[in-house]
Amino acid sequence: MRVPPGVSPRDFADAIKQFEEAVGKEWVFTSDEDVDPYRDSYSPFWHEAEEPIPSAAVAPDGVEQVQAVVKIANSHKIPLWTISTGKNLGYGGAAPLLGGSVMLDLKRMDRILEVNDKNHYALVEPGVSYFDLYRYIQEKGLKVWIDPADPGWGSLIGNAVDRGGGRTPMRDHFDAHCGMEIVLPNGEVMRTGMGALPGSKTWQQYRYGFGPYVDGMFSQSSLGVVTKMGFWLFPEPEAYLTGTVGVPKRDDLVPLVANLAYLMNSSIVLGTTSVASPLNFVRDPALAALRAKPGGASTQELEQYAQKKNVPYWSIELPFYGPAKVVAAQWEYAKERFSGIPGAKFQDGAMRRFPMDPKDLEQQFPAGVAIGVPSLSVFGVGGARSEGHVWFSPIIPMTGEAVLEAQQVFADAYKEMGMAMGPLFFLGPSSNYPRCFLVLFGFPIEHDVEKNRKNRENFKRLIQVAAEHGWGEYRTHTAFMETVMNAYSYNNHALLRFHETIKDAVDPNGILSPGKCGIWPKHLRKA
Amino acid sequence: MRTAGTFLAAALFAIFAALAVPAQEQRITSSWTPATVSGQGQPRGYVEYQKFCSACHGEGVGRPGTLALQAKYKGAVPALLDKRTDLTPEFVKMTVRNGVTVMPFFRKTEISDVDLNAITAYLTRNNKP
Amino acid sequence: MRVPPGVSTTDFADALKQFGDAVGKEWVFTNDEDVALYRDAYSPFWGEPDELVASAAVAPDSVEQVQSVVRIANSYKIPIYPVSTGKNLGYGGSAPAYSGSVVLDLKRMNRILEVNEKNAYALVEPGVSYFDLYRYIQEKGLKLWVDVPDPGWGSPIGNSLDRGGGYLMPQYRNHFDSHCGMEVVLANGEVIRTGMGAMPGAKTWQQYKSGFGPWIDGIFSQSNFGVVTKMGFWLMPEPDAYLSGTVMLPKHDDLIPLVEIITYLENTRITNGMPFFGSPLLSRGGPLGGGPPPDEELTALLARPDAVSSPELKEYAERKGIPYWSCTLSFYGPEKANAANWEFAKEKFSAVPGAKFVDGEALKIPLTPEQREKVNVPQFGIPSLRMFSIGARSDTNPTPTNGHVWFSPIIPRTGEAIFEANRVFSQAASELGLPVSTFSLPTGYWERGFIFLFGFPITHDPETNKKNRASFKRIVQIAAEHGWGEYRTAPAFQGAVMDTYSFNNHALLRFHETLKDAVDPNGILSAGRYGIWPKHLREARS
Amino acid sequence: MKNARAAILVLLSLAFAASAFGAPDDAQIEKGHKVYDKWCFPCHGTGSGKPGTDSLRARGQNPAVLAERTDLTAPAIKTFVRHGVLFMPTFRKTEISDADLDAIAAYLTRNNKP
Repeated sequence: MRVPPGVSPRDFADAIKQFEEAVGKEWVFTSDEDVDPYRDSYSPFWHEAEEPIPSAAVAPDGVEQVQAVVKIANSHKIPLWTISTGKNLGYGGAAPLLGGSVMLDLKRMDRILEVNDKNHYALVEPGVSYFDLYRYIQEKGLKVWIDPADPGWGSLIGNAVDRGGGRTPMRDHFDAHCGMEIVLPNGEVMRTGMGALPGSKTWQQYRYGFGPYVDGMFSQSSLGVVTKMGFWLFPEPEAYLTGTVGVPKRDDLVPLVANLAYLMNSSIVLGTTSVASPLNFVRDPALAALRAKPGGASTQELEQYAQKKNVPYWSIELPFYGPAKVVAAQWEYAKERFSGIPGAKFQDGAMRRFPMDPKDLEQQFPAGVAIGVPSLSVFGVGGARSEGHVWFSPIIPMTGEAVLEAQQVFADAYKEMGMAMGPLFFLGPSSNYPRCFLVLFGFPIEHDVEKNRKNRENFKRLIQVAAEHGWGEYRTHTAFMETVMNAYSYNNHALLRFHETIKDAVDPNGILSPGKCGIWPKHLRKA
Repeated sequence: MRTAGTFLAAALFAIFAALAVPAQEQRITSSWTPATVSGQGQPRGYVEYQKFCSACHGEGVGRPGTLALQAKYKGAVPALLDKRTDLTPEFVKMTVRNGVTVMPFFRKTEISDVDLNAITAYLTRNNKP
Repeated sequence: MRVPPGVSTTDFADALKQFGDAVGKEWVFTNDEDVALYRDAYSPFWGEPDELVASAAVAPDSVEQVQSVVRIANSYKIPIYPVSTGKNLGYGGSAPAYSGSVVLDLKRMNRILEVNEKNAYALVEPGVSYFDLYRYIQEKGLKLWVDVPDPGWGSPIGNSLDRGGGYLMPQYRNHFDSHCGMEVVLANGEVIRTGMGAMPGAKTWQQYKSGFGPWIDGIFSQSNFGVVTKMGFWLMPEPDAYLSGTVMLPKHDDLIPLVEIITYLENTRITNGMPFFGSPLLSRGGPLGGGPPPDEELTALLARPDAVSSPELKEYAERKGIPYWSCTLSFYGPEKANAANWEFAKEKFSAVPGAKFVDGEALKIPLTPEQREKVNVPQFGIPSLRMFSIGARSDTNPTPTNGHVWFSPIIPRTGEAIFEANRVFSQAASELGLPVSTFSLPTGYWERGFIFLFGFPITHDPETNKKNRASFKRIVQIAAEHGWGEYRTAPAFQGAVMDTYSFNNHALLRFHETLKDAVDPNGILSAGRYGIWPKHLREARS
Repeated sequence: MKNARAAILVLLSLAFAASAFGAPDDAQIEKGHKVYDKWCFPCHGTGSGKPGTDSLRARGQNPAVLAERTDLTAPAIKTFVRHGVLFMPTFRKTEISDADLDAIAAYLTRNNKP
């Protein structure tokens, strides 16, 4: 049996015994067969010694059991790695960052404590998945939407504390939360916002409470174990309408994005939209040849090709949520604005009306997550033969200039690293967050050690390249957390050192998720 | 709580009173607007007065200082400070640095002594010798 | 000259000299006349020994100067209290929470560092006021609106850190919500940048809030963990048009569906401005209710205890056909979308029998100068000081007060809760010998929740203030007993309010104290602010 | 892609090793159906946007929907659930307990020829 680093087999055996007393023997996993599924299915260290593999797993059911487990770990100085559903594949899955950590698996805590469809919020436990909450709401016939992340089996809490995003108006998942319950490293339970007021009537109705607003400290962090979290939900709107805007020239991207930013900042477009180039999806030897020639295709050649084939150079699909008459008026208004771009073309999408029969609702592919229906269709991205992926996800400014610059910079980087550009030839950033663009590159994971080594190096190189241009990742796989955090180095890493000061004060034994986002407890910190 | 009640009502009153006021002839230079504050060609005292005083003591709706002085003097003296000819430098300075009823006093990082002298000069410009 | 508690006269003299070297002699204030200007003009302790007053004030002009001042204070263990514009009157003004502290006055740091029209944001220093930012935007002719609170002389940074609010779209009128990126000087004098700002040369400091790793911005709001020297804010693009519409519902119990429908309309962004609740019946004759002044019968009915819910008043309202409740909705956006949204809102309200509507004027933006003088300016992003009409001398208020402090509990967003809160607070008022108001309606600052704003008058009479302070604290407790907590309060009451947030034996406060001791071991920053005291003073107090 | 083929071979070989198991009762199958709907359907079900189904179809598997197959065996099902294959991740006992997994197996093998 594996033992956590720096823990004696005897201490560990003793701790395991106490864990079993706390949560029940059957919910403490130590055999290889049971611990294996806690490995990262998409680990970039597959078949390598560096792969961080847990020593055991403990699955409490209830906040009191979590407190007990944390207290035991704290007294034995055993590193814990907390997961809610452990399904953020591409960002580390269930696996710990520090090999030998004990998994604190909260999947059994899957209670939906409250869903209020007059004030539009939910209070849930970490084991609750988007599928779970969606089914609950459908069964009860409540008039609220959830905002699922692309993979529907993710945890509302897990995705929000990792600051993931979705596609509906509530798509900024951490921003959409209201109130937390947290178990601290000393085993104490704390409630934030109005929840700190015993018998509070507004825990899910006012976020900040009184005094310092600490919730953010528990996102992408290792300061506590979140055991309850409230989320604001979007009331079911009357209708959902999409409209597509296409523009003919490369440089039209600048006014295209400027108008998009106006519409989003004015709350006319409330959901996620992606900038795409239809040329990415044209399968035509002529185009391939154009792109293959030395020096690649010139802008002029591509524009001419697009014109000849009657495909826009860039396009965006705008989502509108609200009363049917309103979304129609909003789309009309958007057309007026974009008409300022010579040659702009428009395509009306389908008007979907709600309530929709749940069965029909689930057949609304690919709209799915954009209308609050969780699915797993995103796993189509890897293609049938993929063995997984890790995400490179920098944030860039919401301007056409920035997109064009990033496209050039990353294209050059890919060339330099000898990687195939694939669909990245035209960057397709999306607005999962209100004011900026998120760029998502899937890096393939294989079960080939050599290829993974090379991919890891390329990944780190890409982080550097981005940082040199002032672009930082919003989130990353455990394997790259330290590299990314190191890029956030203003004033000699002042912010990281501030995180470390807080980590040492709140978690003096450094038992919670060591190394998460590059923050190590004192005893594991490199001098 | 009458206090609470009336204060809250007052808050809404203030808001809706504004909506209720009939259109009146607009003279930009008499109400606080950015256009006036740069005040090219105007004496410094006028510029500082627009910047620090006119939001409360200027002309137009919703100027609590002007309304308060109207209510206090009932027209015996002009409600607009910059129409007064009876203000002494000492009184102006005393009021700015000590406040009166809801008018708070102002720190030297807000209105420096130099600014205050300029404002005083402006407000006493028409005083009879 | 006053000396901060626990600091020797010689040490203080040395520190002041070093402050002078750091910021320039003329920006260190020590004589009584200058220091008196840092008193809270609306102090509920006015003229009493307990009044919170400064020992001196220092006014740096740059982040480097702030760093020097903080380092000097840290080395001499001198308590300092940062204020940005020090104008949050009713919530403490520029006076420290710990008497004898040196006020760190950031008013001179009034640079507007960037305003980006395309991406609609601003980056400013703490001394910048809403007036300043508004003027800058007007002079540059940018098509952007600033969400302003009632007093325009406040600081976007200060008001945001106190988590104040305004009037525009929900994501803008919640001023802490609308910030993006901070620069903070820590108690050890080090400067950090949060969010994307932690990346040197970041291109998205004002475009993505949380950066990478723990998002700590929140701990610098309503706190004493650092001195914020820069902050970014998201601004609202100037909309094409504005429309308002008022709905009036006839019956007492209609308040419940009224709130329910408004909540749906707000949470779906159908109405995207701040809603104003009113009562044509209860404010008959007033600008809110309109119509003639209340007749004798109504005046008599309203004078009775629990008048609002009495069968007689219900009968009167029905007989006279005067609506019990009203709400005015705002719509910002394209003209056609505004009209369609208001039409949809009317359909929703028509589910309530007897609903009546008044269409407001559809205004094209920018407003004409005439329109500017008519409208409620903060709803158009125009800063003013109109709100000081409250309590100021006026024909309806011949004896002005010396200011006010706000009691501001958050209550659930339901009609039931409004009725309950009125019952509870009216009963409390009569118990405490305070005059009882007919009825109070919540303000709609925050999406998702309601907030009641009650102004307690401040006088210069110690006896009256003493009584009001006791009543204030009692009301805080009574609210807490019903699960309602304050969102913000003046330093005089911050301890009392923080004590009500006591889940699991004050676990959250003890967590704050752990942080405080870690990031400010000498406890020099804003001791006592929001009830958080540094170690040595906690021990001294217990 | 060697591993991919290997996995398919495993599947087939296990498939031929069927029949060693007694017929499960209807209650067990009904329970299995529920668990399958919760845990497997989103990827392996019918309808658009089902990557598991799409992937098996792309590999020439017919029928591609697991619930329609008659060649799956309990050991094969358990191997894939606990060890994953290609982009299908592993599932822990806190997600699909051993009892639930038995039920899924009972459901997916309900139509197998004896």
